[in-house]
Amino acid sequence: MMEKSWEPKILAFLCNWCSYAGADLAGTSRIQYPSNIRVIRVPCSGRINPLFILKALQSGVDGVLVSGCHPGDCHYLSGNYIGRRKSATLKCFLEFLGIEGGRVQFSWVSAAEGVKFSRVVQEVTEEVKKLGPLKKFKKSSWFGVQSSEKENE
Amino acid sequence: MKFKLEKRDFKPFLQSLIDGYDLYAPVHLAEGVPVYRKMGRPDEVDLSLLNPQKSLKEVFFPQDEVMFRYEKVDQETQMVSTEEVKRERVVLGARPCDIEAISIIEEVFSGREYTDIYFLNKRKATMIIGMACHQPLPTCFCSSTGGGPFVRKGSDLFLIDLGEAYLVEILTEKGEAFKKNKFFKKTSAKNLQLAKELEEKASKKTDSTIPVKGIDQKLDQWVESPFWDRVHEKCISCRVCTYLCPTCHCFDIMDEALNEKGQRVRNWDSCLSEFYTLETSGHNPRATCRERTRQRLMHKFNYFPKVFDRIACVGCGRCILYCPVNFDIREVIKEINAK
Amino acid sequence: MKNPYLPIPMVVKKASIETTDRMLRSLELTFRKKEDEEAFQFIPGQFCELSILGKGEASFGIASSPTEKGSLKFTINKAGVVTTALHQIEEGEEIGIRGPLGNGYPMDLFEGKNLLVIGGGFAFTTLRSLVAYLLHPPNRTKVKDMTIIYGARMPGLLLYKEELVEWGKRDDLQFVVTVDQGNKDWKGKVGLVPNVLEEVAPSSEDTYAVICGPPIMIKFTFPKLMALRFPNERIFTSLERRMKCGIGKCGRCNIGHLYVCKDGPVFSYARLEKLPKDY
Amino acid sequence: MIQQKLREIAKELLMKKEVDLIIGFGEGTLPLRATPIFVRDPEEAERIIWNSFCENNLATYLHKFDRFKVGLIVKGCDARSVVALNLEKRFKNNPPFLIGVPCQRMVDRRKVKKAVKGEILKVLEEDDRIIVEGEGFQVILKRDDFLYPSCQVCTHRTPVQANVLVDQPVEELPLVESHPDMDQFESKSLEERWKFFENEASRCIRCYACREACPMCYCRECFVDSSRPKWIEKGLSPSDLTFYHMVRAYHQSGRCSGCGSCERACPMEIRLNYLTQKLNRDAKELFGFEVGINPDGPPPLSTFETEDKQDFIK
Repeated sequence: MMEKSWEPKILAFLCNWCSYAGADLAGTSRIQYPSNIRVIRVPCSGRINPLFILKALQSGVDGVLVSGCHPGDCHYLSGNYIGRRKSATLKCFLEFLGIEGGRVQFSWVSAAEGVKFSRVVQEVTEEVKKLGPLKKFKKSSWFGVQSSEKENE
Repeated sequence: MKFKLEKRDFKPFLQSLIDGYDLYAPVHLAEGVPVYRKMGRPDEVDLSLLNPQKSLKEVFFPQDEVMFRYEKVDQETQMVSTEEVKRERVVLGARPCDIEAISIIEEVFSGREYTDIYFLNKRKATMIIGMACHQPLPTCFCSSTGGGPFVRKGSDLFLIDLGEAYLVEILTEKGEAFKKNKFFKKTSAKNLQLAKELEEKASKKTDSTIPVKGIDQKLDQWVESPFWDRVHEKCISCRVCTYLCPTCHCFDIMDEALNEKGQRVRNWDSCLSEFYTLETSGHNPRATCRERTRQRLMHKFNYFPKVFDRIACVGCGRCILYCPVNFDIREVIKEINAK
Repeated sequence: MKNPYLPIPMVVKKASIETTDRMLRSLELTFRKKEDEEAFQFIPGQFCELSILGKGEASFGIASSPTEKGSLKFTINKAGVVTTALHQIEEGEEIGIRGPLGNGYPMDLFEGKNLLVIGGGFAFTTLRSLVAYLLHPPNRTKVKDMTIIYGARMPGLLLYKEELVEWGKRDDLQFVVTVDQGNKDWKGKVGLVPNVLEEVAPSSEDTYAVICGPPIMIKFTFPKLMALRFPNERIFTSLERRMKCGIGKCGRCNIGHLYVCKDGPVFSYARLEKLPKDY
Repeated sequence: MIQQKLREIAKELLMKKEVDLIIGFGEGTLPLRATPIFVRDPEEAERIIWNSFCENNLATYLHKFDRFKVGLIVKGCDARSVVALNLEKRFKNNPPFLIGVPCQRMVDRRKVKKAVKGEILKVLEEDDRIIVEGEGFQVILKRDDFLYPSCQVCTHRTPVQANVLVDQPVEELPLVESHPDMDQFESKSLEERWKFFENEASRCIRCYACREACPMCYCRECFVDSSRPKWIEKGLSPSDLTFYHMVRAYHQSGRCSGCGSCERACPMEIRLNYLTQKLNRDAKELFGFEVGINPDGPPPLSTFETEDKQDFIK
């Protein structure tokens, strides 16, 4: 029953200069993509503090997509390169801790790649859907539970 | 009134407590870390360790406690307060120092004008079964602060481990509910004698030489002393000592919200945190570690005695044992006394 | 047993921006329940904890006078999470309130004496309560001569502007409003509060002084009061500290063995002198 | 010998006024403990000790004493922390004077306590043995069996950058090949790993001793203390506890010297070291960066190579 009705919530951080424009292009070109994503426009994929991603997961999304300009195309020259390093370490670390890698995804989408944007969102949505709802460390699963009320198990 | 509780009857006795009350007792988590928890089964109770890291105060004043829950429905907000204690409670296996500490917190939380209903409701609904300490640790100095490993004060029932059995003493009216408990048997003169010997032996073991007497008056002159310039040096401003302290009772009040629902929660807080007194304007009355360390020590040994006529330290030694940098409150007391 | 941590519901009747920098906003609140209103008895100088559920609580001095029945007034400086929320709340919405808390001004001591009130900036809130209370017809005789000095950095930052005009017209008190820096529309006094105090030079004889303002103002005004021979025990101030519970339990607002929330916020300098300088 | 040398150097530095104070270790008040001491008077240099219980990373005090010229007694890991802090430009005007001690690896006091029944009252060190005494017992332990996990895997025991070195460099070989907690952890399945991590974090009491003990945690306002934005609640819900530990550890990415101070500081004995060990390994594998070894250049997460790995990016 759960599987049928459940649709993942995916938060997408899109860089202002490329991926956001790419999403826009997808829209104006009437290219379909799943409505599971909620977009937050950021100045640059290098602006993404890993804390944003973790906070999003804690606050109730099932997956996060970070998308920026292709290497070499960054509006700020090197923002996406710096972001790439942060993404790499974060992804490795989360998998190490036991959070499925599919929940945190990264992509390069340029302003001209409306089709690619749609494909990326489809892929990410499919993958997160397969993983099911995120229960680990989601705030709402614990909301209202007090440590003092917990019984020893 | 004294009875004997055979060890073989202990688990059934615990089961009877679990059936009749919410039973709180020390339990091992992992890696030898014990905590007070509500018990589901008798075999979880572990009395082998003297004191869990987190003290008995957790049972009456949990680290995070919901004060009320609310829900917004249209324009109206409905609030549900959570002060009510639904079931009578029993604490088992608490040591005299921790029990004494509860009475210290009670001084603050009862108060003339305002009463802390969350603490007091729990306190009123709880029977305390204290437990004698046979093997005080080298860090224990309860005998210096007016307590002792066999001090019964604050306990409704008191257990002394005699090896084969426990000696049970019923000490209060509340405890008399257990007068006719089927597991309590008649005790013998031999057992009483044995208990007495154990008491003498244990009392010698705790350090009674820490000079806390008169320290409150002495510290009156010390507020601006250069002494504080050095004492704080090794402190790294973590909150271990204050969170593990059985008498520290500071808290923070926060709102946690999720959409239309939410709750007001209080969490333990610590005077050693920089953000404890930081005002929104950016001004901080206790801006450096020096003032914050002074606050912790002065509160225990000077400010508190001024209001309640007793020091806010029971000599449990937790702050010494678990401090990451070996800050030793005994040394500080000695140093103050020596000057 | 009453639960002192539970807020009682109030409704925002009127909200208004006080100053040109839009950082100060006054809220006039009315009680949702009649019994709460009847139980709420306070004296000037006391404070309340205002709470917006989901955001938290913060403490504010009561700016209205006990003689102004039916509602409570608070003036809020926008600074943190709760105050920002209080700036955004709209008329008709609900606010939780706990109080009255703290000791308030020692009205019994002031009785039959002269009173000097010195205020600076937005610390004038509880002083407004005090003044409005004493200017309420039957109360004016409680004290003899009243002198009020109120200063702000700029004319636009003065609180309660309409009332200030009213008070300035009265002949039963000496009322001086001053600004640090005037503008072309400002016809009043220009000068720093300490200097104005020196100029006005009220007699300290049989007089109590109440002073509230930013630390820098207090620092320079205090010596002037000394020069006018005000003894420490006749100078009162209202302290501000970070507070949470407001009832002397949570621990953070202590100055020595006293709690600002429970034993204060109003202290005489004679009392403060004996305490650690933790404020 | 090391101890004597440390005292001499400290005394000389203080006499010549080359430093304002020496931060080193003194006799602790408990068996199995040493305690940080702050020596300003040359005569007091006699209080400095060196033994297997000098477990704290003293570099953490450099922030507290940033207005002083500090002479800091450092082990290999502490020195690497100083280097890492230097990369972050923490000591522009006031670099500490490092008195380096090639480290003999530190003894895990909890391990010793657990191995011995009864209260330990006295501890002696003799070559590779620790002699533990209590009421009516004496136990001799093999030192190498009671080392901190972070010390067992340490490959940089000799301070890499020190103004003086009090002894000959030691041979840089790990005692064991890989971190015991790491091995155990990595052999688990995804779900088991989360369960383990969550279970460890569940003991947390939010005392932040791990944070305060760490020299790399020097933010003016930590994300846990920030109210705008409020990243995290202050209670003990498993969600917040895991969140805290994830972020605290991740903030060490490319910055952790692996000293293990966080784990030692924890009163609830939460295992933390494996988290940063993992991050260190990643920094090495992904960017060829080893904390404290590369004395120049920006920290790995403040820079990039155009050729960095990106096979995970769509």
